[in-house]
Amino acid sequence: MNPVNYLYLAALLFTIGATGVLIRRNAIVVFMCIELMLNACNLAFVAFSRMHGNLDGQIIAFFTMVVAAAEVVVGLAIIVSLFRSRHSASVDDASLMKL
Amino acid sequence: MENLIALLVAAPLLGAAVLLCGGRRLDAVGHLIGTALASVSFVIGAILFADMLGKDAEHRAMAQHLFSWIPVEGFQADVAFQLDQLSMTFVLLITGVGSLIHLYSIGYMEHDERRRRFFGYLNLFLAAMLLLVLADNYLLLYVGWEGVGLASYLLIGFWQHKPSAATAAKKAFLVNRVGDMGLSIAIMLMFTTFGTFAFGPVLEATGETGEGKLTAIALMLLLAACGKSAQVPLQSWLGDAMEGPTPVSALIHAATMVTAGVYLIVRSADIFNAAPDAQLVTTVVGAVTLLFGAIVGCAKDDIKKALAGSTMSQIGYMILAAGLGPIGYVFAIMHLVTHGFFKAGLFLGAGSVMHGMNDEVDMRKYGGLRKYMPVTFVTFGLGYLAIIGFPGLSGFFSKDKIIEAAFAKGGTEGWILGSVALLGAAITAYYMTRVMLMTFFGEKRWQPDENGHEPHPHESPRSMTIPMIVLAFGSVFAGGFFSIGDRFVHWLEPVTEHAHGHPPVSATTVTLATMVVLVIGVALAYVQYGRRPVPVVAPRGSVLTRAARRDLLQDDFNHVVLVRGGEHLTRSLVYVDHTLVDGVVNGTAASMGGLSGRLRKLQNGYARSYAVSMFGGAAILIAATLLMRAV
Amino acid sequence: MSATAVHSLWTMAADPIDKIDAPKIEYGQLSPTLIVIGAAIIGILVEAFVPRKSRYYVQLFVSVVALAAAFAAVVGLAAGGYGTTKAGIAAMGAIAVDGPALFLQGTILLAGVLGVFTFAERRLDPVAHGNRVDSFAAQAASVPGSDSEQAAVKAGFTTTEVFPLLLFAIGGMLVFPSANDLLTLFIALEVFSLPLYLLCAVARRKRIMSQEAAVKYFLLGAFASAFTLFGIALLYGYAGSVSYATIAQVVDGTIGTVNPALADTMGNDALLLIGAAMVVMGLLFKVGAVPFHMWTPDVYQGAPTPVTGFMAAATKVAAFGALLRLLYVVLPGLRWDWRPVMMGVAVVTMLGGAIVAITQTDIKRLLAYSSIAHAGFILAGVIATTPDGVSSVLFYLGAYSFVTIGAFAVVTLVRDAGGEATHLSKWAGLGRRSPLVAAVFAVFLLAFAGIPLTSGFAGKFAVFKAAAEGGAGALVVVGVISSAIAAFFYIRVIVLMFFSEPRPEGPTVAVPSPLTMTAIGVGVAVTLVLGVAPQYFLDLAGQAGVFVR
Amino acid sequence: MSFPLLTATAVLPAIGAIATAAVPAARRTAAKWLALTVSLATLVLALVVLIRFDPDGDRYQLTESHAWIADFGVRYELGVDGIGVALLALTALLIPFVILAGWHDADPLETNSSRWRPTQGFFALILAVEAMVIISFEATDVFLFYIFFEAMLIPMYFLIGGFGDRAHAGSDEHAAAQRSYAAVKFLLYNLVGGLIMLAAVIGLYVVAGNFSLQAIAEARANGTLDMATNTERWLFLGFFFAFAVKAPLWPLHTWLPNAMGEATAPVAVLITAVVDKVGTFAMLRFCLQLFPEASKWATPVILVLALISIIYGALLAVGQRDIKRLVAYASISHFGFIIMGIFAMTSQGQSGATLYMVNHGISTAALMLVAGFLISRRGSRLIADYGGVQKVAPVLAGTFLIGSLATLSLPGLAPFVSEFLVLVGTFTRYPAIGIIATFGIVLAALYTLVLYQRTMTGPVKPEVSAMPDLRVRELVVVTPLIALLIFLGVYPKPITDIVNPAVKQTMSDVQKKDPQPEVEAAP
Repeated sequence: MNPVNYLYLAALLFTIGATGVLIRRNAIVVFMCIELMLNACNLAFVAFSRMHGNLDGQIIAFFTMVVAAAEVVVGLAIIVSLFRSRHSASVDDASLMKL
Repeated sequence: MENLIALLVAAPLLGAAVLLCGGRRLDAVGHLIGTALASVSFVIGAILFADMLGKDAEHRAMAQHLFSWIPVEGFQADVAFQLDQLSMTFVLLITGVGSLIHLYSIGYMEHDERRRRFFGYLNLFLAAMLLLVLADNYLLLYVGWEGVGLASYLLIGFWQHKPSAATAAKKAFLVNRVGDMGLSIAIMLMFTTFGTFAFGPVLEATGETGEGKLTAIALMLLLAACGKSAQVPLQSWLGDAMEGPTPVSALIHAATMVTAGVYLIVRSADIFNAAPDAQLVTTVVGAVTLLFGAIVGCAKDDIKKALAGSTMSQIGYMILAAGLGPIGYVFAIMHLVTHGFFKAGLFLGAGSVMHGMNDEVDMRKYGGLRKYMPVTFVTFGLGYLAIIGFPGLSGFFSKDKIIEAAFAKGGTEGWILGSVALLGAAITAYYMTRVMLMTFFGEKRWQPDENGHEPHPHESPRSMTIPMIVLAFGSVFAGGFFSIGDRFVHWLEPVTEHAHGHPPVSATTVTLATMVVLVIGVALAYVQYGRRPVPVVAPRGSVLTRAARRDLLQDDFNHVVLVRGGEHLTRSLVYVDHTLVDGVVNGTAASMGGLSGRLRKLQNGYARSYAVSMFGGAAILIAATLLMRAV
Repeated sequence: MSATAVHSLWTMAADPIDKIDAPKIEYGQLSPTLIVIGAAIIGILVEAFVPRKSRYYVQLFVSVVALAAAFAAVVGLAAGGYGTTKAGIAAMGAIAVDGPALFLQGTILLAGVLGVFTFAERRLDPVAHGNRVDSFAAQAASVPGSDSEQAAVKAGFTTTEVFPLLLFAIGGMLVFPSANDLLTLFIALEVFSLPLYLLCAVARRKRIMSQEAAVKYFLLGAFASAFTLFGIALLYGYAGSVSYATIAQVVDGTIGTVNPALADTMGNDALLLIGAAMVVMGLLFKVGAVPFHMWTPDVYQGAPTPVTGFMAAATKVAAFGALLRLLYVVLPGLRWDWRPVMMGVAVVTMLGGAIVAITQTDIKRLLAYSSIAHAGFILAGVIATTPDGVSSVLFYLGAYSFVTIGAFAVVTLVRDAGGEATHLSKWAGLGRRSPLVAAVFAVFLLAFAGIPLTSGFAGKFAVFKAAAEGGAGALVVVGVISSAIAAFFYIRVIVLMFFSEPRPEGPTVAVPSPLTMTAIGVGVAVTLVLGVAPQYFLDLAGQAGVFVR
Repeated sequence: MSFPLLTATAVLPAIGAIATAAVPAARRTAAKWLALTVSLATLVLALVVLIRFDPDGDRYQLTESHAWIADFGVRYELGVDGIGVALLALTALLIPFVILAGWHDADPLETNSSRWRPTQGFFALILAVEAMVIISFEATDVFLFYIFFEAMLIPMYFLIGGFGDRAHAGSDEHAAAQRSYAAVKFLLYNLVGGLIMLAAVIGLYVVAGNFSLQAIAEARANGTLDMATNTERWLFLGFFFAFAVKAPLWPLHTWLPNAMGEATAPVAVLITAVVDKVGTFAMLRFCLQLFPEASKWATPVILVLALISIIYGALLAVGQRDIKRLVAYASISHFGFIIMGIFAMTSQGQSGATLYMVNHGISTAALMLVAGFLISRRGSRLIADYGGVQKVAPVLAGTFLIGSLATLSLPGLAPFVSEFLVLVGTFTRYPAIGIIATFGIVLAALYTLVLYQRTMTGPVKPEVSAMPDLRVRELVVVTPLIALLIFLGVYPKPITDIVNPAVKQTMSDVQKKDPQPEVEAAP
C-alpha cells in the first residue's frame, strides 16, 4: 500500500483535530483535539521515516509523545483549576478579557 | 559744510528721543526743548542756504555719505544725504514753518497734560520729513516716507481716547501703506532695471532702458504720491486726518507732508520726462483731485474739513503742474511753497478760532468773529486772499503760472487741463469766500453747549498769534518775491531743468480769465452766504451737496467694498482654516480612532475565535507561500 | 546517536553488538543551558526538602546565582571566540553555538535576572497576617476566595515554585534560538512554553483573569505548536532529516535526495513550502505577529505583571532568535518565496498593532499592542536578509527587552485597593503625585515611541536602515507611518500622567524594594545608554551577526 | 585639541537644566536665578563664538569632529557658518529674556504638594530646549541634527502642555483640555514630520553611506555622488516636509496658533522665535546643500505655498479675536516671507531670509512678551476685553506700539531691512510673486494697527482702569529688545557681514547666479 496514503490520513486527522479546536467549547475536548493533532503529526513522522528508511521520524514520534504527556500534565492542571474557580470548563465562558 | 546736513536731521531726532524717552520729569520743559531743537535745525538750514547762495548755480549741490546701510551681495543701500536746491527749498519750508508751528503749539496745547509727547511727535515728524527730502536714494527716502507716515499716524491719533481719532489715524496709515506699496515696487523695479536705486545713477540711466519699464516705475511712484498727497483715488484719509490737533493739520496735512508726493515726482523728473503716458496720468490725477477737493471743500461745514478739501485741491494743482514736465516742475514747487505759507496760516487761524470757541468746528455756529479776534481775522483774511489768488499775493503768482502751464501743454489736453484749472480757481474762490463769510462775518450764531457753557470768543495768546502773523507775511509777499525776475525759476533750474511753456493764448489772457472766474466765484459765495443769514442747521441741499458732504461717497464705497468685503473674506478664511485645513488633520486622527475601535471588536475574548484567526492566518500564509512559488 | 546506527541495529538484531558509540557532548559549549536547567532541578529539590520559611530566600539565591553563572559562561564562550572567530555545533549537531545564539542567550539571561528580581518583589502588597507577600498566589491550587486559600494566606504560604518554573522557561529559551535541528527547536519550544502557561495562572490578585489568561495561552499555544510540529513533519518528509544543515542543502539542491524512488515526496517543494510556512507560523505566534497575535493582549493583561514583563521581553528574544536562524540558515534558498509573505505579515503587524492600540484603556493591554507593533518593526529587520539585518534585529531585541521589563516593573508599582491599577483613567495626574515614577515611565514610553536619545530610536533606526539597504524601502515607509500612529497613544499616556488633574481616589505608588528598583534602574540606564552611545552594543551585535551553518 | 567651544555652548545650558531641575522644591527663586545665570553665561559663550568667527574664513569654523556611531556612519560633527552663528547668537540672546519674562509664569498655584516642582521644571525645560536648539544650529552631521531636531519636541511639548497660559476663557478643565490638545497637536504634527524625515534620512544613508554634511555636499558638488533624479526629489521632499511643518508653511501651519495661544507668552516666544527657526535654518543648510537640483525643481511650488502663507496668514491675523493667536498668524505670514526669501535663490533673498530669521525673532519676542504682560494684568486673551490701555499704562502701550510697528516692518526698525531684501530678492527673479507678496505689508499694517487700536486706544474700559504700568523686571525685558530692533534697523551691517559669505556659498551650492540688472548703471 502506498505509504503516501498514511500522509493523507495524517493530514485528515490533523484537520479533524484543528476543526475540533475551532468548534468545540469544552476545554477538555478542545485539548483532546489538540492531542489528536499531535498524533496526526506522529503518524506523518512515522510514515515519512518509513519512506526515508531512516529512524529519525520514529524517534521524533517518541519525543512527541513525551511532550504531549507533559502538555497533558500542565494543561489539565490549568483547566481543572479554572473549572474549580468558575465551575465551568467552557472556553467561551472564560472571556472576561476582551477588546 | 556738508557735515552739517546730518545735523539737520539729527537735531529734531534727538529732540524726539529725549522727549519720548524722557518721562514725566520733562513735562515742564518738554515743549521748550522741542521748539528749541526745531529752530536749531532751521538755523542750520539757514546757514547751509547762505553757504549755497555763496556758490554759483552749478555747484550748489552738496552730499554727505554717513555709512553703508544694507550691504548685501549686489545690493548697496547707503545712509547718505544730498542737499541741492530742491531739497534746500523743502528744508527751509519744513524747518521754518515747522518751527513756527512748534511755537504756536506751545500755546495751543497748553492745557494738554501730554504736551511733552506732542512735541516729541512733532520733532519726530520734522526728522522724518527732513530725511525724506535729504535722502540721496529712494530706499532712504522710503524710510523718511514711512517715518512721516508714522508721525502723522501718531499725531492724528494724538487724542486717542476719541475713537474717531484712533480710527482716522489708522485709516491714514493704511491708505498711505497702499501708496508705500507703490513706492517699494517702484524701488524694486529700479533695482532690477538699473541694479541700484540711488538718485544719481538711476536718473542718469533713464535713457538706457525701454519706455515701458520707466512708465511702470513712474506709475508706481505716482501711486505713492497719491497716497502721501491725498490724491484721487487715495485721498480719503485727509478729511478724517483733521481729527488731529490743528497745528498738526497745519504742519503735516497742509504745509509739508502732504506735499511729499510732489517732491517725489519732481525729484524723479527724468523718469517722468521719459514716460509721457505716466505724465498724462499724473496730470489727470491732479486735475481730477483739484476739482474733487474743491467740490468737497464747498460742502463741508467743518472749517478744518473745508480747508482739508482745499488742501487736496491745491495739491491737485501741484501734481497737475508736476505732470506737465519741465514747463511745470518749478511752478509746482513754487505753488507748494506759497501754499505752505498761506494754507498753514489758514489752519493756524482756524485753530485760533476753535481755541476761542471751545473747539467748536462747525462754521454754522460761528459768525461775526472778526470783532472778537481781530488778529486772527486779519491773518486769516490775508491767507484767504492769497489762496484765491488775489492779484499781488503769493497764490496769484504761483497758481496763475500753473494755469498757464496747463494751457501750454498744448493740444486738446492743454485746453482741457487748462480749463479744469480755471474752473478749480473759480471754485476755490467760492468755497474760501464761503468759509470767510461764515466764520468772520454775519452775526453770531453760537449757543451754549449742552452743559450750558456759552463760548466766549477771545483772541489767542501771543505765542499763537506771532506765527500767524509771520505766515501771513509769507502768504502776502512770498509769491511776488519769487516771481520778480523769475528768482525761483533760476534757483531751481539746475535741478529740474525748466522750459518756458507757450500757452496757445497769451499769458495776459490767461491771467484775465483767472481774474474773471475769481470774481464769479467770490460773487456767488457772497450772494449765498453774505447777503442772507446762514442757517444754523445745514439745509438738506442738492444731491451733489449731500454727496460732497460725504466726500463724494467714496468713503461709502470703501466701506462697502473694502471694509465689508474684507471682513467677510477674513471671517470665511478663519472658518476655512478651522474646518478645512485643520479639519483634514483632525479628520484623519478621528478616522484612525474609528478604525481602531472597529478592529478592536475582533478581540472578542473568545479563545476559539482567536484560534480561528490563527487557523485562517496559517491558511493564508501557506497559500501565499505556494502562490509566491507559482508566480 | 546517529540514525543510521540505530537503523542497522534494528534490521539485523541477530549478531550482538560489542560497543555503542556514545554520543559526544560538548559540556563547555552547552554550559549556560546546563547550568540553568540544573539550577531549575535544584530548585525543585529545594521545594521538596527546604523548610517553607526559608524557601523563598534559597530559591532567590539559587536562581540569581545560576543565572549569573550562566551569563558568565556565555561571556566566557564569547570571550573564547565563539560566535566571532570560531563557532561550534554542539551535541551532535543539535545545538549551534554561534554569535546570534550567544548574544541572545546573554540578553535572555539578563532579562531573566531582572525577571527574578521582579518575581521576588514582596514590598508592594500590604503585609498579610504578618508576612510579606509577592504577586503570586499563596496556593495556586486552592480556589480563589475559598477557605483553603484564606488558610494558606494565614499560614503565609507562597508559591516559591515560580522560581524553578522561571528557570526552566529560561533554559528552554536559551536552547530555542540556538537549536540547530527542528526536533530540538520543538522540544525547546515546549520546554519554555509549558512553565510560562503555569506562571500565567498563579496571580495573587485577579486570579480568575489570570487563570483565564493561562487557559487561553495554553490552548492557543498548544494549537500553534501542533502546527509547528506538523510543519516539522513535512520538512522532515521533504528532506529526510530534521537537521538544519541537511535541509538547507536539500533546499539548495547541493545534495541529491537519498532515495530517488520516492521522488513524489522527496524534494517535493509543496512539502517544503507548506512545512516551512507552518513552522514559521508557530514562531510568529510566539513573537505575536498579526494574525497570530490575538492571545497577546489577553495574556499580557491577565498574567501576573512580573510574568508579563519577563514573557514580553524574553519570549520575543528567543522566538525571534529561532525565526532568524530558521530563515537565515534553513531557508535562505527560499528567500524569494518567504520574503514577500513576511513583508505582508510585517506590514499588517506594524499597522494592526499601532492602530488597535490607540483605543486601549488598560495599560497592560496597551503595552501588549505596542509589543505587537514592535514585533512588526523587528520583522522589518528580519526581512533585510543581510548580516546587517541580523545584527540590527539583535540590537533591537536587546534594547527592547530592557525597556519592556522596566515598563512592566513600573506598572507593578501603581496600585490601589484592588491591586495594580492598570486602567488608564487611574493613571491621570500621576506626574503630579509622584513625578519620578511618572518621569521614568515617560522615558520608557518615549523609548517605545522611538524618540531620539533613547534606545528605541537607535534600534528602530538600525532595523529600518537594514531594511532599506536590504531593498525593503516600502517597509520603512510603512514602519514610519505606523510609528507616527503609535506615537499618538504613547503620547496619550504621557498627557494623562502629566497634564490631567490627579483624581482624589487615584492610585498610590508603592515604594518597592531594591529588587524592583534595580530592575527599573537598569531598564532606564540601558535605555538611555543605548540611546546616547549605542556604538559598543552595535559592534557587539555586529560581530554576533553571523550564523554557523 | 582646542577647547570645544561649540559643545560648551550646548552643554552649559544642558547642565544648567539638570541643575535647575534638581533644586529642591522650597527654593523656587534659587532655581529661577540659577536658570537666568546659566542662560546669561550661555549668551557670553555665544558672543565668544561670534567674536571668534571670522566671516572671511572657512565655511565652517570652530569645527569639532569625533567618532560616534560608526555603524550608522554618524559622527559628532559641529561647525558654524555665518547663518548658524547668527541664529546661535539669536537663541542665546533671547533665552534670558524668555526666562525673565516667564519669572512668575510657573509659580505653583497651590503650594501644598511638596514633590510637584513646576517652577524648577519650567526653567529646566527652557534651558533644555536652548541646548537642543543650539546644537541643531551647530550640527554639520545630518543624523546629529536630526536627533536634536526631534528630541527638542519633548521639552517643548511639556512646556506647552504643562505650563499653559493662565489667562483663558472658561473653566480650568476646559483650559486644561485646550492646552493638552494644543500640546498633542504640536507634538504629533512635528513628530509626523520628523518621522517622514527619518525615512528620508535613512534613504540618504543608503545613497550616500554617511551623514557628514560637508562630505556629502562635496561629493554632490564634484559629482562623485550622483543621485538619481527621483531619489533626490523624494529625499528632498522627506526633509522639506519636516522643516515645513516646523517652520510652519501653509497648509501645515494649524498647530502654531493653538500652541502659541495656549502656551504662556514666553513659551510662545520660544516656539516661534527660536524653535521654528530651526526649520527655516535647516531648509537653507540641508535642503539646498544636499539636494540642490531637487530644491530648484521644487522652487515654484514652494514659492507659491510661501506666498499663500504670507497672504493667508495675514488675512487670518486680521480675523482673530485672540491676541496671541493673532501674533501666531502674523508669524505664519512672516515665515512665508522667510521661506520665499530662501527659495528665491538670490543673494538678496537669502541674506534677507537669514536676517529675517533674526529680526523676526527679536520683533516677535518684543511684541509677544509685551502682549504677555498685558494679558497677565487683565487675565484675558480676547482683544475685545481691552480698550484705552494707553491712558492708564502709557509705557506698556508705547512698547506694544513699537512691537507692532516692528511687526509691520516699519522702515527704521530691523524687520524692514530683511523684509525688503526678501521682496527685492524675490522680485528680481519672480516679479509677479514679489508684487503679490508686497500686499502683505498692507495687511500687516492692518492687523497690527487694528490690534493696537482695539486694545490701547479709545475710552478706558473699567476692567483695565486699574492696570499698572510696566514693572522694572518687565522693562528690563523689553527695553533691550527694542533698542536692538532700532539698532539693527539703522545699522544691520554687523549681521549682514557675517551672513553674506555663507549665503554666497549656498548660492554656489545650488549653482545659481543673481539675475543681472538690464542696465549697468554708473555706480
